[in-house]
Amino acid sequence: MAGTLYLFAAFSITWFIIFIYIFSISRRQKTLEREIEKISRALGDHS
Amino acid sequence: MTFIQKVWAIVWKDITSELRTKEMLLSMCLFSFLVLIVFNFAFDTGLKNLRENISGILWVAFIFSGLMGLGRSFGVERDKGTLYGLLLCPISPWGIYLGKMIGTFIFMTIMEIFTLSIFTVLYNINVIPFLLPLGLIIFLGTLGFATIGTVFSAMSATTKARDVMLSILVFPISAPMIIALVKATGIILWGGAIQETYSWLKILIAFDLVFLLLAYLTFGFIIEE
Amino acid sequence: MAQMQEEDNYIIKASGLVKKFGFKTVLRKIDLSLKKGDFLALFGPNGAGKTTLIQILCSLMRPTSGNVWIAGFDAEYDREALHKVIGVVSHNTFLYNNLSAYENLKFYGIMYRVMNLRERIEEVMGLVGLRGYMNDHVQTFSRGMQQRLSVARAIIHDPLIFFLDEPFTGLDQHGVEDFKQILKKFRDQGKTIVMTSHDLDRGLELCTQAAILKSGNLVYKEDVSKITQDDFKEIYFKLTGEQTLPV
Amino acid sequence: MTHNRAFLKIFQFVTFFMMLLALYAIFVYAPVEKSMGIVQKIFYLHVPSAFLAFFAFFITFIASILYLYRRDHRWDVIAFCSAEIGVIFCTIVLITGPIWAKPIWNVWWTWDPRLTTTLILWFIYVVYLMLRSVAGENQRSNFSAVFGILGFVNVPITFLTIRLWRTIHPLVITGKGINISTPMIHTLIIAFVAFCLLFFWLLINRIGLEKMRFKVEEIRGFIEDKIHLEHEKQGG
Repeated sequence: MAGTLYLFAAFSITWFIIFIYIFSISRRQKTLEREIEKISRALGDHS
Repeated sequence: MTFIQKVWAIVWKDITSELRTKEMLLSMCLFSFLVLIVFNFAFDTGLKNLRENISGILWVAFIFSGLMGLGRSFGVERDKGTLYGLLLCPISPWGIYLGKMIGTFIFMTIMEIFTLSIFTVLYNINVIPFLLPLGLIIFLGTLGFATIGTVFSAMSATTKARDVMLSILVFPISAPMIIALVKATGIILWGGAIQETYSWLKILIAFDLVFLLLAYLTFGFIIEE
Repeated sequence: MAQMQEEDNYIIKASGLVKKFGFKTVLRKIDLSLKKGDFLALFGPNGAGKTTLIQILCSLMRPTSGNVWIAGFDAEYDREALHKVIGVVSHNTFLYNNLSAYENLKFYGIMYRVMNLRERIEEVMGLVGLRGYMNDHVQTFSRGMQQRLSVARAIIHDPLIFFLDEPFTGLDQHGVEDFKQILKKFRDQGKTIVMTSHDLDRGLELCTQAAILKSGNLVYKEDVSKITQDDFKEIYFKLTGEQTLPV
Repeated sequence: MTHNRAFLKIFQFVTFFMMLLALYAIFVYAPVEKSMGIVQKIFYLHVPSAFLAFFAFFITFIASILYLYRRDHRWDVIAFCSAEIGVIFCTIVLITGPIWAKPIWNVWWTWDPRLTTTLILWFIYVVYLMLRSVAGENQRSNFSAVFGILGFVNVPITFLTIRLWRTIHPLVITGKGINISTPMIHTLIIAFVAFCLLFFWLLINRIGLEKMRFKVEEIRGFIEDKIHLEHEKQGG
């Protein structure tokens, strides 16, 4: 039974780390996309 | 031969400059002295197993005070603005590296001689009979430490949080060297023959050569802006 | 082919110099060529990129793109040879405080492989008027004396080309006059000089060419003989948008 | 552009599918190992992660050399992104290892050569990432490339030294030398492929992100330039 607990801990921590990383990448990507949008809108207004 | 003259000029000006104030040498020696004392409190001297830790204590003292010297090697040049003067000289980056490295090596050696004599008295270990093998190990260790340390000193001199950066750059890379040094020194202080340390000495020599070669190849990239 | 021959006459030639720090552009496509004996004064407001330009010209810094040739040496590949023919004076003296004046010059003399070093040191110390201070430590020197010693350091190997980055900074009136005398001597000897300065009056007095650097662009370059000082000042204010003389 | 997007979508789907397949293989297909029990299944996470961490640092090493040789900032970006993902996988190795070791060896940690080397490896690349954040923009790429090279060359020396220092722990040999059955090998291969796909998917995305950041900064610099020039015109 203890074995299952260890197994569960190992898998959940691994997936947790990977998902946090993927999440951080996608969040940064979103921020940049928003920025690009802002810039292109500003340029559109300008011209 | 002019190359050697130029390298020697860098060493000479570092040493002359340091001997005028003795700031760095004094603080290095004092610091290693303190490390010896603190470890004496930390590991009770009365205990029999002290001998096992003793080579570790010695190298902690050497390396920590060596770091002080390293930090100043390029740090001072940077602060006083003489670094550009040095870089403007018609000498290859490798020459600047060698000059700085030899200077650090000499300062560390002076500090180590001082520390070793204090160590003999405080820890009641007569190092005289082992002086030759011990000297060889310390030479190789100091050379390796100065080799990688000078590279990282030049790197950290331009970064933020200079001193912290220097130690965290140096320690992971010098891990194998530290293990080999502590082990080899332990064997010698235990009264072992030099033959027993051969495998460690091989690692030390390999470490020194590999990193000297890498420093030769990469130092130019570190000092260019 | 004609262009090649023309190039040969230039002792300093920089083409298409661009320097970026990260994404911040400091120099934008700068072309600069100087003939032997030219004395160029570079003016410009703070942050225009004067120091960066000088640092790239004396190959202390690598340009993001573009090339520099000094006296025929490519700054990227012949750094050592290039460093032998240039002397640099900046507001930073490059002197070691704990060493004496003589020891400082000796150090640099060895680095530049100067022959008959002892006599040469005495000569340059006389030139900058410090002959009596040979064995004094640099830290006891006043700012003006340090700057003079810095000049002595820069000329120890008798360079062909001088780069001067704000050389007047921290000098007193007397020091400035002496320094101008030294510069005049170099100019008359036919050395090539590039100087950056804040100070329009002092700069214009000596130079043969004047240029204005504005936010990384070389916006103006002209022979001094073709323009009066007042006209130049007017142009300077117009181009840089500054209201007063820079301090 | 659209071609790339489509490729990425397919790649993402395949990765996801392989991950699910790997999970199925690990929990359903692979039998429970006799001597260690169910804990042995951590092995399927641990080994591919260890390999990929090492592989990632190797990429950093090669890209660093190429950067210094070619001075093309794309190599620098690859070195950086690979090091970051390597640290992620190395962290997974260092966490799953002790979790496996505790029930099997009854200790969380031993100073076995493999373990110690991995720990030092992790440190080196954490320092690598730190160096990038503190170094000036002008020198960041050069510094990190040099450190990436020194750090990687250091790894075999460290391993040899520590092996000499701590003779190989007998438990590791029993741990590695278990008689692996065919379904276990199949599972390991599937997990391996899945993790490799995950790694490359992360790497592509991370590099894409870095490129995008470059683009945005470039545009920003360009606009600032324009504003500057316009201002200049008005001034003059």
